[in-house]
Amino acid sequence: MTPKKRAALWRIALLVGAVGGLEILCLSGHIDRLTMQPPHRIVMDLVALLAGGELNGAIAKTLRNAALAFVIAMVAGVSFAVLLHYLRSLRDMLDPVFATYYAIPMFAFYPLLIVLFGLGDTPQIFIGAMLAVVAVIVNTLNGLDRIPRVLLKTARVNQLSAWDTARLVMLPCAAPHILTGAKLAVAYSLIGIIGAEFIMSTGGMGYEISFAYMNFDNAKMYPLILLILLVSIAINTLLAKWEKILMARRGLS
Amino acid sequence: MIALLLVLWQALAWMVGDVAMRTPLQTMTFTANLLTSPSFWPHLAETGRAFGLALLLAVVIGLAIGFLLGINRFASDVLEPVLVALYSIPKITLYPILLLMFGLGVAAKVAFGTIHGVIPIALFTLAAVRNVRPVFVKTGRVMGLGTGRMISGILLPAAMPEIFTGLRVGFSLTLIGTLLGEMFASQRGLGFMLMNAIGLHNVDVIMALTFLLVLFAGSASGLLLFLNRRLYQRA
Amino acid sequence: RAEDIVVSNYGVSANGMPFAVALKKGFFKDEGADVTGILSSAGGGTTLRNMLAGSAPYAEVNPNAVIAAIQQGADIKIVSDNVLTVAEFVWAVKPDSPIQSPKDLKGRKFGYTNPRSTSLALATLVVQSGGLKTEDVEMVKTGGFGEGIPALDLGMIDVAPIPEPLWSKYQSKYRAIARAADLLPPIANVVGVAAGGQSAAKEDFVRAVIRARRKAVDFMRQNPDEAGDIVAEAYNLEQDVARNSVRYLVNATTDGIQYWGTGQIHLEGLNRAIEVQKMVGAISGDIDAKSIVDTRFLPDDIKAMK
Amino acid sequence: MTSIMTTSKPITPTRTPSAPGAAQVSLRGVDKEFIRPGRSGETVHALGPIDLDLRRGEFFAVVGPSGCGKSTLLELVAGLSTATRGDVTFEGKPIHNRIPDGVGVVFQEDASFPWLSVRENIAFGLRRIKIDPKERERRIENALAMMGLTSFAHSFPAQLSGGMRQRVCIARTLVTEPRLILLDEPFGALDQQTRLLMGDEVLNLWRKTGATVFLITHALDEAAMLADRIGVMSARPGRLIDIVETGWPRDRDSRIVQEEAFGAITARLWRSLRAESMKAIGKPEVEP
Amino acid sequence: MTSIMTTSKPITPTRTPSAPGAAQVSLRGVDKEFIRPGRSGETVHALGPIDLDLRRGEFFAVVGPSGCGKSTLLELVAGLSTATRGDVTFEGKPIHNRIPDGVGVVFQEDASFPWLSVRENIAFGLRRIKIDPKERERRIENALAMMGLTSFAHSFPAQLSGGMRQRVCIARTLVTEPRLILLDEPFGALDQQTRLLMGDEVLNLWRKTGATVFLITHALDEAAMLADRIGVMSARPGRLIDIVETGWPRDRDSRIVQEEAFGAITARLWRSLRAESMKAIGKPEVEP
Ligand SMILES: Nc1ncnc2c1ncn2[C@@H]1O[C@H](COP(=O)(O)OP(=O)(O)OP(=O)(O)O)[C@@H](O)[C@H]1O
Ligand SMILES: Nc1ncnc2c1ncn2[C@@H]1O[C@H](COP(=O)(O)OP(=O)(O)OP(=O)(O)O)[C@@H](O)[C@H]1O
Ligand SMILES: [Mg+2]
Ligand SMILES: [Mg+2]
Repeated sequence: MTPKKRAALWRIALLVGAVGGLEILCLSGHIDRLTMQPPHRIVMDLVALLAGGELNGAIAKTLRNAALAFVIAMVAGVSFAVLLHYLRSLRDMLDPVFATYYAIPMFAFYPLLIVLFGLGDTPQIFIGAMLAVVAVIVNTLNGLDRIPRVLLKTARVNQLSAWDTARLVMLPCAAPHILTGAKLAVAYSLIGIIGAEFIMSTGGMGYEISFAYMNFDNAKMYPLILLILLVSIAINTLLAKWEKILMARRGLS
Repeated sequence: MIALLLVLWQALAWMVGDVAMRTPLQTMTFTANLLTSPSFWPHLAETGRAFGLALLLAVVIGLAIGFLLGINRFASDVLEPVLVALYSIPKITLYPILLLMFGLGVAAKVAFGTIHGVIPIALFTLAAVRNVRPVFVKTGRVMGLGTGRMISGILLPAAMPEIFTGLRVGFSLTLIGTLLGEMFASQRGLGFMLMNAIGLHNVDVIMALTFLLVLFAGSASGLLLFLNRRLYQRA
Repeated sequence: RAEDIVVSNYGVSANGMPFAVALKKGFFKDEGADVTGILSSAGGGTTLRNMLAGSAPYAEVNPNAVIAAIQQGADIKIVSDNVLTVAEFVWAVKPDSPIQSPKDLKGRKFGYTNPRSTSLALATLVVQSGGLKTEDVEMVKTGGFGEGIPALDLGMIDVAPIPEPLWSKYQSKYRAIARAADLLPPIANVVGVAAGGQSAAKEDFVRAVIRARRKAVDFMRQNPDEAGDIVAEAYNLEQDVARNSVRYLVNATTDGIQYWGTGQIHLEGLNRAIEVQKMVGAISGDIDAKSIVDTRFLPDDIKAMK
Repeated sequence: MTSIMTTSKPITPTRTPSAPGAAQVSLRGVDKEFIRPGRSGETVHALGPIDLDLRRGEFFAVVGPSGCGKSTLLELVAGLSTATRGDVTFEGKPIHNRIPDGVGVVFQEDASFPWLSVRENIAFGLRRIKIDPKERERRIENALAMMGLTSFAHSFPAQLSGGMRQRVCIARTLVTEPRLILLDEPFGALDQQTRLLMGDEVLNLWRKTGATVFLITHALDEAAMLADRIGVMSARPGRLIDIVETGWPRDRDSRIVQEEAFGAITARLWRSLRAESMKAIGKPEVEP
Repeated sequence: MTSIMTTSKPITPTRTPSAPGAAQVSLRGVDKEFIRPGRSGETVHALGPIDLDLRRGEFFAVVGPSGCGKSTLLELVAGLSTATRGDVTFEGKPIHNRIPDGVGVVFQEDASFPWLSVRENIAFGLRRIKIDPKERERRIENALAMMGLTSFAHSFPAQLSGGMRQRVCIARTLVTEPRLILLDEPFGALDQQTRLLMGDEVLNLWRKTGATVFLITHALDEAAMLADRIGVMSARPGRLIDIVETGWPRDRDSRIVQEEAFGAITARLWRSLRAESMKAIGKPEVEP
């Protein structure tokens, strides 16, 4: 058995152990029902919830908005990073901003965003995209910085236009880093959307969780939390798989 | 840079109008008022305490996890994917669970701040330790260094620049985590003030607090960035 | 014994104002309750969960959270009726708006905070009071009361719900088209809650808190301006806004019922609250209001339910 | 095999010469100065003045101490940068900050695109050239075959050794059928023995294509083994201080390393260079 | 300067020999196998069997094609790994996965610590050695002087050239006053000319300290110029296929490159190695 497989087995064992432990604690009453349901109940509730379909609207809204925020962040982030890559002085100016960025309580700007973007989903998508875009920019820049000079010289020797150089050499070369940015962007757009829903109470899964929490509706709260965990872990695992293929092809790690 | 930001801010304020924004000058005057009002300081102290504690915990636990996994290949094979998965989940959804565990008070805020900050610190440290060039480790072995000296003499300084990057990210996320904790449920603190201000649509307070937070995070982050650059310069 | 109490939306909503006064005037101490802090949380659920976790013997929350908790098997009871009406609600439009009363709402954009919230329930009642159905207006959610104000200002909604003390702050800028005090019947708004099976000392503490709060409500009625100044400090409000707010709420009576109650239980209002919450789907099932009330913490003169 | 002490000429120039007898590349009084980064206005004299003619079809190598301006010289000929003073011409036409058609370049560092397969990498070289698909295929297959890469066409660079990757880069240049091939220490990253063997392949290629080869190297043995003529450069600013004619036959290979004449050439190069090398590293540079 | 065709012995061994006449390092039937990563259980025979004796005070070089197990051999002697079969002894005592006192190692990659100044780097070598501060200072100053680093004592490695950084690593080893110095392609990353000049310094050092030097290199010229004896290794699994005695005088320097005998030695090495090298690169490895 290879070490990787052994590690995966251990990981699964660990996870099963943790869930099992929780199950025992819940069933034995060390954790009371009002605090948490036993894990098997959460799974059953989730199935019931999805089958019942009453929250499908909220789930769809959250996922749709997160997807939109992600796409916006990727497109804007990559283009902006390429721009910054060429504009050295602008970049020097923005560097400290990137470093501080995640400490800014984005949600405080919500009233302002309503003024700018109206009452629909746009302000939340904006928050999600704003959280995600910096991860994309920073990682893309990182990737662009690491393009070996010789590849750019090769582009010149092959008489590529600036557009072709960016499209055919720079972006593919920076792809692993952009993918790292994309992974973070998935996380951040979900965090942004759900956080906005949660704090600003504007519907969607985040709001449903906080509403369920307020109303002691554990039969909704835990399944929804589980669902969000599953969704974000699933997307990340998929991206990680893709990354692995890409990296393996390039002989990295 | 700062001038440009101020101009942008002013322009936006004019564009948006009084309902949702204040001009830089108004904000700064109000900030000065806030800073001189005695009722503000307990909030600041509360947040400061919670944040300081959360940051300390995040750094200590994060470094410990990072080093442990960085040195032990197998443990990191097992646990790194778990850390990455934890990093990517919207932690705010876990806040109800934390509240159930810690109750409404400082402990929950600290815990919330810590779980935001600890994972990036651990992940960066892990990567940093693992990326220490093997030849450095070999050099240490050739010199007959034990594990303790290997860590203090070689692994830590070699990994320092990257660990610092992790600390910077961890700093920001711990701060936002602490604030989010306060926004959702608490009785004191800047996050609490901010949430109340949003509830009461007190634009002055919203602007002043955001301004203060950005200023604080900005200068702290700038300081860390500066130190980081110094570290990298040598390498 | 030093204890915390938990008050939903303390520092934001008007319901918690008497606690600020009681704390400042030392009524708690006078009555023998050493209240060290007033915890606030955004919603009734959080408040209750904290109380249940043992960190506070007494909490002030909205009835539907209590009902939901009891339905989930929590051992709690309503021990005092704290806010008896929804008089803090005002629905406002921009001064130049053609809307004069709820009758003019047809086809307008009517703001509320979030799905299944009290503001939605009350909005429905307001629309109905204008002889319209909910389908006749466009209900728009804003996420919160604070956010409703810029939305109204920019014309994204035509009507915004503005509760006290927010209304006192903005009453010069907007025009009220409906006040809950005039339009809506008394609806239990916020109640006091205690967990079952507490120690005798804690039970005494709960009694003392209820007495102190009653004293504070009396005091506010007598000295609205001084009370306003205390609130201004606790809520981080301008003085005249807070005074205005206290004065307004002290004087607002609905069918002869005060906004801040003494603690005495008003069953009718409680039942009405249950109905309203059922209407928006926040709670479900049959609830017998009597069975969730426990009057033994109330002073003797107000023990009887109304 | 014996070494013949006369300069061997290319036997069959396969492509049309522009003007018979004339130099293919010619540099006249070429100087290059760089503006020192960070400091205001200060310049570094990196190279020159250089006067040099490359004969059509010859194999010319340049050796010199590190930092003497070898790469700078190559970039001037490749049109990747412009001379501060002097003229550089290729087939009679001045080179102006743009690579002329008919010139191929291979760099020291690995320049294969890791995201493309070997075949796609090689096809990339044909992007700027308009030819019909059949001819395209033919050229790619040819280049693959010539560089011994046919069975690796669908591999990715990461799966190849360093030497193989350099062959990919050479093949990518070969598909354009260059009349002048510029090599900037193409095997500098490989170990000496692999390098000597790669030398065999370059010689082979040079014979088969009939192109002129301009090779930059810091390895005396590589220069001594491969080139018809070797230009020896001084420490910075690099000037040509010696030109050595090796007189090898055209069909040589790496076994000439074992010949006596080889030792003599290496010795002569080292005599010219030792002092320059010491100059180059004597005062260790503070710049990276 | 003329080459003397007898093996020159060290003139003054400065440290006490363990048993006069005995080999300082001796390998008997040494084999090394690795478990191939990723595949279950499969092993790679990397090295051996090797029988070799290093004489006290001699300069011994090993050349071999890439991947033949040279570094593996060095790591066995350095105690960084253990032989699968066979015995390795240093001064009569077996080496067991732990570096013996009196042995210093310099690696191919730059191992200077970028976070320490040159002086601190060198002092780092004395970490595990208990000596009084005065002696400490003396040794550090000595090492700085011997490697020509005195004026750079307070610089950081990033401010030095690659060659200078390798000197720092050598100095860090020298302060421990090793009786055996192991060098794994210490100048592999430098260009050929700088490498030849660095060779002068190693020779100097070898003469002054009287230590035994065991040098691994892939550069034939380096081996030919520096060593008393040269072991030639086959392609993997590496075995010694030839041992060449150079017969250089003890006080040689890089000018011997210009001598005829040098060419002859290089030629002999290349004859032994060419086929092995082709074997080594002939089937390009899929592993990294
Ligand atoms: N873009 C540049 N700006 C400033 N100085 C430069 C630039 N490029 C090269 N130089 C300087 O010009 C000199 C010659 O550089 P060049 O790279 O041509 O040397 P080289 O002979 O190729 O060296 P090496 O053997 O290391 O490849 C060096 O001292 C270098 O520092
Ligand atoms: N830890 C290891 N696990 C598996 N195989 C290894 C390991 N270390 C080395 N090898 C294999 O053993 C062989 C010899 O490796 P080694 O590094 O000793 O060669 P080398 O002669 O030093 O090569 P180079 O000239 O590239 O430095 C190689 O084929 C290598 O792939
Ligand atoms: Mg160069
Ligand atoms: Mg090696």
